[in-house]
Amino acid sequence: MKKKMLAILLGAVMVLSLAACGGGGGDAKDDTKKDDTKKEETKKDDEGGSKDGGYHFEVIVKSFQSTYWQAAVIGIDNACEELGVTANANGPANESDIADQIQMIDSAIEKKPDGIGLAACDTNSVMDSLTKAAEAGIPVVCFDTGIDNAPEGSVYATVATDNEAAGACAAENMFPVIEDKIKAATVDAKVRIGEVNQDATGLNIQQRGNGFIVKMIELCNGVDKKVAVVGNEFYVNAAEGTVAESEAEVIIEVGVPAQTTVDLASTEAQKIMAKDDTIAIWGSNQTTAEGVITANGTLNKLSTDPSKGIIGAGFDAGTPQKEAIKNGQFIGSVTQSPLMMGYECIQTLNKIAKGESVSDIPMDGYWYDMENMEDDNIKPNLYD
Amino acid sequence: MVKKRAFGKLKGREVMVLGIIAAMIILFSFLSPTFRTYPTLVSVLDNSYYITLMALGVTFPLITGGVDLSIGTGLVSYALIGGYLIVHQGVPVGVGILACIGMGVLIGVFNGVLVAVMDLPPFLATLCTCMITRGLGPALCGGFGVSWPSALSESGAFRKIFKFTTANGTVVPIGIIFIVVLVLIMSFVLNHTRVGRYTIAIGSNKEATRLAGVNVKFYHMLAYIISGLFAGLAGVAYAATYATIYPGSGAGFELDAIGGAIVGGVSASGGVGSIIGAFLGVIVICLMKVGLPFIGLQANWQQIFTGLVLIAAVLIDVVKKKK
Amino acid sequence: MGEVILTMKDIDKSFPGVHALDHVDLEVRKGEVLALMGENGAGKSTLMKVLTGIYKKDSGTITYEGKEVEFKNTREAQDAGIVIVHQELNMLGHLTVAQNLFIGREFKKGIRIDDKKMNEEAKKLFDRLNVNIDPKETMSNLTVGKQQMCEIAKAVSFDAKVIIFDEPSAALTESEIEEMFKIIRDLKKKDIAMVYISHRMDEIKVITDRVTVMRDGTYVGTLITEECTKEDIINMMVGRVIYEDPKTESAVPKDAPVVLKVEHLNAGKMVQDVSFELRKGEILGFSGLMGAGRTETARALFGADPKEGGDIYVNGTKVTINTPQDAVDCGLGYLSEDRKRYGIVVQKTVAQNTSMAFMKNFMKGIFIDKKKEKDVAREYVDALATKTPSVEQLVVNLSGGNQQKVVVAKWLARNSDILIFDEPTRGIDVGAKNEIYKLMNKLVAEGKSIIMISSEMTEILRMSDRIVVMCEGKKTGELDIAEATQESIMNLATREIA
Amino acid sequence: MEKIKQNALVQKVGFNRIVLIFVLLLMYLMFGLLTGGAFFGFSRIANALNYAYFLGFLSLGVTFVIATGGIDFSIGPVMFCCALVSGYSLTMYGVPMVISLVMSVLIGVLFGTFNGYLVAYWNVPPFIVSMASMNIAKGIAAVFTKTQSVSWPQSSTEDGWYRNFVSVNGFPIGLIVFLLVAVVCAVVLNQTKWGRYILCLGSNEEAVRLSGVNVKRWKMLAYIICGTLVGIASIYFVAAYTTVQPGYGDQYNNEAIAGCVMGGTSMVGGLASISGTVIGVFIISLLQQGILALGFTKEYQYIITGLIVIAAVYADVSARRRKN
Repeated sequence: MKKKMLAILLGAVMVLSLAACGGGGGDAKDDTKKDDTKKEETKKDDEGGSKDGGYHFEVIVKSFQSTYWQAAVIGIDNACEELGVTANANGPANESDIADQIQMIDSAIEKKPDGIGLAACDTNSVMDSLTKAAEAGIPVVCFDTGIDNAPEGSVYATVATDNEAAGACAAENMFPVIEDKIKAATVDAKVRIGEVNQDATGLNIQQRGNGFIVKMIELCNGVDKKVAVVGNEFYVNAAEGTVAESEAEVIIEVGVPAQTTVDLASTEAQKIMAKDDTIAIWGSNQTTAEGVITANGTLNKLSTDPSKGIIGAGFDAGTPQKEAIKNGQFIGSVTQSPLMMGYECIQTLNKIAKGESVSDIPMDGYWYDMENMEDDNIKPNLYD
Repeated sequence: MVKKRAFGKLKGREVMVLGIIAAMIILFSFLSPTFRTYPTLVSVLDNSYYITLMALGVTFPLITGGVDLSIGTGLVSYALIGGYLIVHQGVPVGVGILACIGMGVLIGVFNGVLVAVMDLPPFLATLCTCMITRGLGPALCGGFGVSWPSALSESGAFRKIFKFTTANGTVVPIGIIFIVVLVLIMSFVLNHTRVGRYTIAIGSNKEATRLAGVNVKFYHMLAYIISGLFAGLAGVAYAATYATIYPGSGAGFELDAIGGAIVGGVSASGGVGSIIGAFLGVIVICLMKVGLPFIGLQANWQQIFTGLVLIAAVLIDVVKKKK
Repeated sequence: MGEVILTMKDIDKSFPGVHALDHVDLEVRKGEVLALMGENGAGKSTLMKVLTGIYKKDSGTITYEGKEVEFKNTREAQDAGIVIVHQELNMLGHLTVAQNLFIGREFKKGIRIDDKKMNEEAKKLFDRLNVNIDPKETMSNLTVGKQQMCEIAKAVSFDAKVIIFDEPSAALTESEIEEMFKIIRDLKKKDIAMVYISHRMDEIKVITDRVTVMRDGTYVGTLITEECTKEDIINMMVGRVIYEDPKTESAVPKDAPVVLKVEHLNAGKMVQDVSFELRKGEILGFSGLMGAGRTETARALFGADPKEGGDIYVNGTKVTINTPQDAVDCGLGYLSEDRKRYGIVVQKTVAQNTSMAFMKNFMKGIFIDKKKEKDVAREYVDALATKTPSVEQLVVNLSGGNQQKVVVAKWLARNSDILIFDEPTRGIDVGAKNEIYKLMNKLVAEGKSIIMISSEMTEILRMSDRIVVMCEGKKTGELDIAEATQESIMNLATREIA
Repeated sequence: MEKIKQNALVQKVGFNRIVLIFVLLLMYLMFGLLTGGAFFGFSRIANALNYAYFLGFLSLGVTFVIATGGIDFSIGPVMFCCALVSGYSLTMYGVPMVISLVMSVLIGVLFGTFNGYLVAYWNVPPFIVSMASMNIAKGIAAVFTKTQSVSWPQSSTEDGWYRNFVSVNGFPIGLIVFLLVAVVCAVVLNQTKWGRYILCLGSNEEAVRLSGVNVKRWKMLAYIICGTLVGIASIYFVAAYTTVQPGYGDQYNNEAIAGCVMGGTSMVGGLASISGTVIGVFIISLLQQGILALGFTKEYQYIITGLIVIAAVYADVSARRRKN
């Protein structure tokens, strides 16, 4: 009897849940289509017959977590609409779900698309999958994150931000504001610059964090100040041209939360901002920048005026950061162009599919602040 | 007896946890000058709101001898849905908040049905709900993160429930008042109403409670509904404290809350526990979360310490029982 | 004799595969105590469960106070005035006495529970029943006897017209039973009808007015207690005479070697300075009231609970026993009173339970020799006459007596020479009891030695060669069976209390 | 139905397992049809398998713990901790590959011993121990690696031979290893003293103790076996996915426990089936692959897995209730 029960129940549930998956999933697919690929559909109806149309690409992003990727998907849609191609975007639930992403890539290869656009969560773990893609003859275009040492013939082009330059860009724009304070610093009256970095995991994230530190050291050395880097050991070890903490006039403190969540990031930010000698702080991605803003909710120390408080800056966009800039908590932030990267990714894929030759497209990080936020070349990249 | 009178209605365990809290504050203040400032206090509180709310709720299933593992991923999921309605569907903030709490209650009912009516082991049942809620929020909202309206915007007034900034920039953590009121209410519910009485009774001896003519299924279910309700409230608190809700996060939040409750003397085998204790336990966890970085330890040490403290808290009980 | 308050007529109830109640009749009158007797499985509890709405009857009628009734659950029965005092204590250890008494029907002030009033009411109730219990005490801090009193008080507090006692004395000391009887007599005067389910013949004779006997789900008959003898009742229960007289002299020769010597054993309050000897081929009875420390002594001896001091000699050699493992290595075996909790692994087979204490003997290299396991188990099934379809039967499906035999087999398979039987026949029906007695006699005849803990005076007097009596954790005396009488044992068992 | 159950072969294999296999095939067929046949290819199966091994080892491990009536949901983070600490030693301190692999397993054993010791000798509830060691594992991993992710060597490099554990030129070595280990687990659980005691104490610990068995040791052993398998799982994880990040790994707890429970291992202890766990794991990973192939996001997999496990547990619970 027991077993009969089990049999019937299990069987029924499998069937039901699969049916639900089919049905419910269908709804969801409709939803995503409505959101993401509606235009693509209509476009296809209009120009279905156009010669260069009809390709299908699979795009795999790092996750759908942050609105950053929302912007990228819009860019992808725009390109699809223009070119009359279709693209299906998918991504793991979390930027850390490396394993899930690899399964998605393999799954995408199985579907034999005309090309794959990839923003890899982790550059090393995708190697085998890239080899598979190369063997299957499916071109891959990397966007957002470049992959060094990719297997021969797999990655055709890379559309990515130079993260080192983007990090340096933040340092360059921050330095003039706090220059006076740095100049006034002595060994006995040190000043502290904080950096809250997302976990020191991905190569691009490390590059970004280091880019800031290297540039800042360079600028400080330029005004004859010695710098020490403290905090997370990875960045401490990676930094060159530094001195011991006791000898330095300027300290760069790097905080890395145990996980990239807003609550942990804000704790790290609080720790740094609570110190009296802190003059500036930078959040290296959307989450950590929001962590800085959250911390300020309690401390109320951020200001655009160095004499009144701590100078804050961020990275990427999103509503909280845009508002922080508008109401004078952040002096500015660095944005990448997720929208353009998504757009260029599809453009490149399309060119490859048509047999045209392609090359890497480096994307810039743009500094934006209250003044240029509404500018035409900036505004589209400032997603909510 | 003297001790009892001195601390009013507090039990031995609660006094002990209070002592630990005091010791921790003294230690942290001693080691880090920046710790002993007003803003730090506020930030400890800021970090504690959503965990406390979860702990208040999850104490009920714990006392029935069960557990609710779905609250962590649940709260993110509810906040996501609430935020989605506000930001993308344009509903008023109040409705969004209600939706957030309502989702919590709904999942609470679901858990309750699984555990009380279908008689599934609570651990496994809520583990499944944990998976379901993890998928539910992103599935309903298209998988993107959502930022609830900020404190400065017009519709961001709800954030002021927890934190109020005066004209001269001083931050008043009025959320603590809100929390204390809830602690008192739930303490009353647990100790002086039927709901609480039967919750303890179920944790003590479910069969006997049933034979006493109590509608055990209903009250057992209610424990999970309370847990769900507070997970919903915690969702609002989380949304009010932090800028953006990211889907896929939330796993592990429940451990802070359950861990706090257990440090505060709630028994993992049911029947024993107090709301005040759970609240104090959460403060210990949050102090560690916020305090350890201040004394110069890397963020990750906090996790190791949390683990050790948890074991220590339970070992105290085990050793006491052996005597 | 009062008027009839409750009549059950032609009650029929079947479970899948079992005809539990076959047209049973029962009649209860106001102001009387009706004994309901029968072997385990005779259907007493099922009948009471049908009455109080836990089970739904298949056919038949229940007439209560002149009206036909059918209760849907215990709550409805309670409200109508029919209350059960359960065999297993239904207490909520974490709540206070008063909270337990009024669980499910708390006094309220608005939404707030009025604990103050509950305490007062509980106090009044206890005063009325003449028991001394603090309503504010946490339930788990009370002795088992006091907890049982609370159960009775709770039943009384329902303004019950019919109270059913389901083996209420199982866990009580003599003095507590006396106290309970006082309450029952009080209740009788108040015209309350009571049904008293018990296996203890002595109590039945003392407290009840009539005896209704059931057998195999059928109604056998009703006797007036005063007019019948124990033998009459037992005959009705089993259909044959099995009552045996006490042993009159020890079967063990005076010079039999001492196999176990315990000196100055100490373990907490319940075991204080206990010393005794056990000879080869002897059954050493441990008598005393509930809570005298007999089980605790056995558990401490066996290493199941920590001990504070004492020397143990097995066959003349001093041994250290700190864990059950040590004890087993010394040739001891322990058969617990609570088989399901401490004796057997119910979800495993007879063979697996038999081999459990001596896996070493059933290994072929690193693998379990399942064939040998089954063969050995089968041997013991035959030797002990265990009723089981096969050795691969799950133990959960066996009856209490047969489960006990599986535990015995486990120790025999381990070659244990010293067996501690803790309440060997508790919860076992009369027929199976006899088999266990026979088995014990056979074991000692084969040269094993047995320590038997028992609360049943007749069992002690019938089986033991020598009797150790304990009271409040201390050994108060040792009697040879030739000189032991119920009175002399009881004197020793209550020595400390006076 | 009754007749089928009486069949000697069916009895030998176990009816539950036949049902599970049937379910597995049904799902496979269904996904195959829903994806228009794309799901049927060999490479798809090989893919699915490569990613399933680590989950399989986790599930096998946790089966032992659940058999004792306990639970261990630190397995995911501990697996990451193994891979991170040994991987960091490999890449940063130049520890040889072989030693790193051994280290992975050893760290797993260490955590298993820690968990088992606390549960068995100190009577700390398994639930709490899991919570604690989950935090500790994450913390240690992050502190040791300075919060960096660790990438194990690529297959093309000299040290890449460890990936042969998964497959050599498409030949699924991993499957053979996994099934071998599963067979060993099944033998240990059903044919040896270890397994007998683990199962018995899951059913009634006190009775086993009073039979003179050192229950603490055997209980701890179950956790150690689990830890060992978690260590092996960590190798299979990096061999399939290369990179591990500190601070994560929780999500695999649920999947591993789900696979184990779905296979018929009872949460109250005493009943465990290795073959059931193996099939359970395949069902879980088939589901994962199928949902991906249908183009749905991970969220749906979470939801469906949750629902299916609820159904499986409910079937188990209601069957047992019927019996009593």
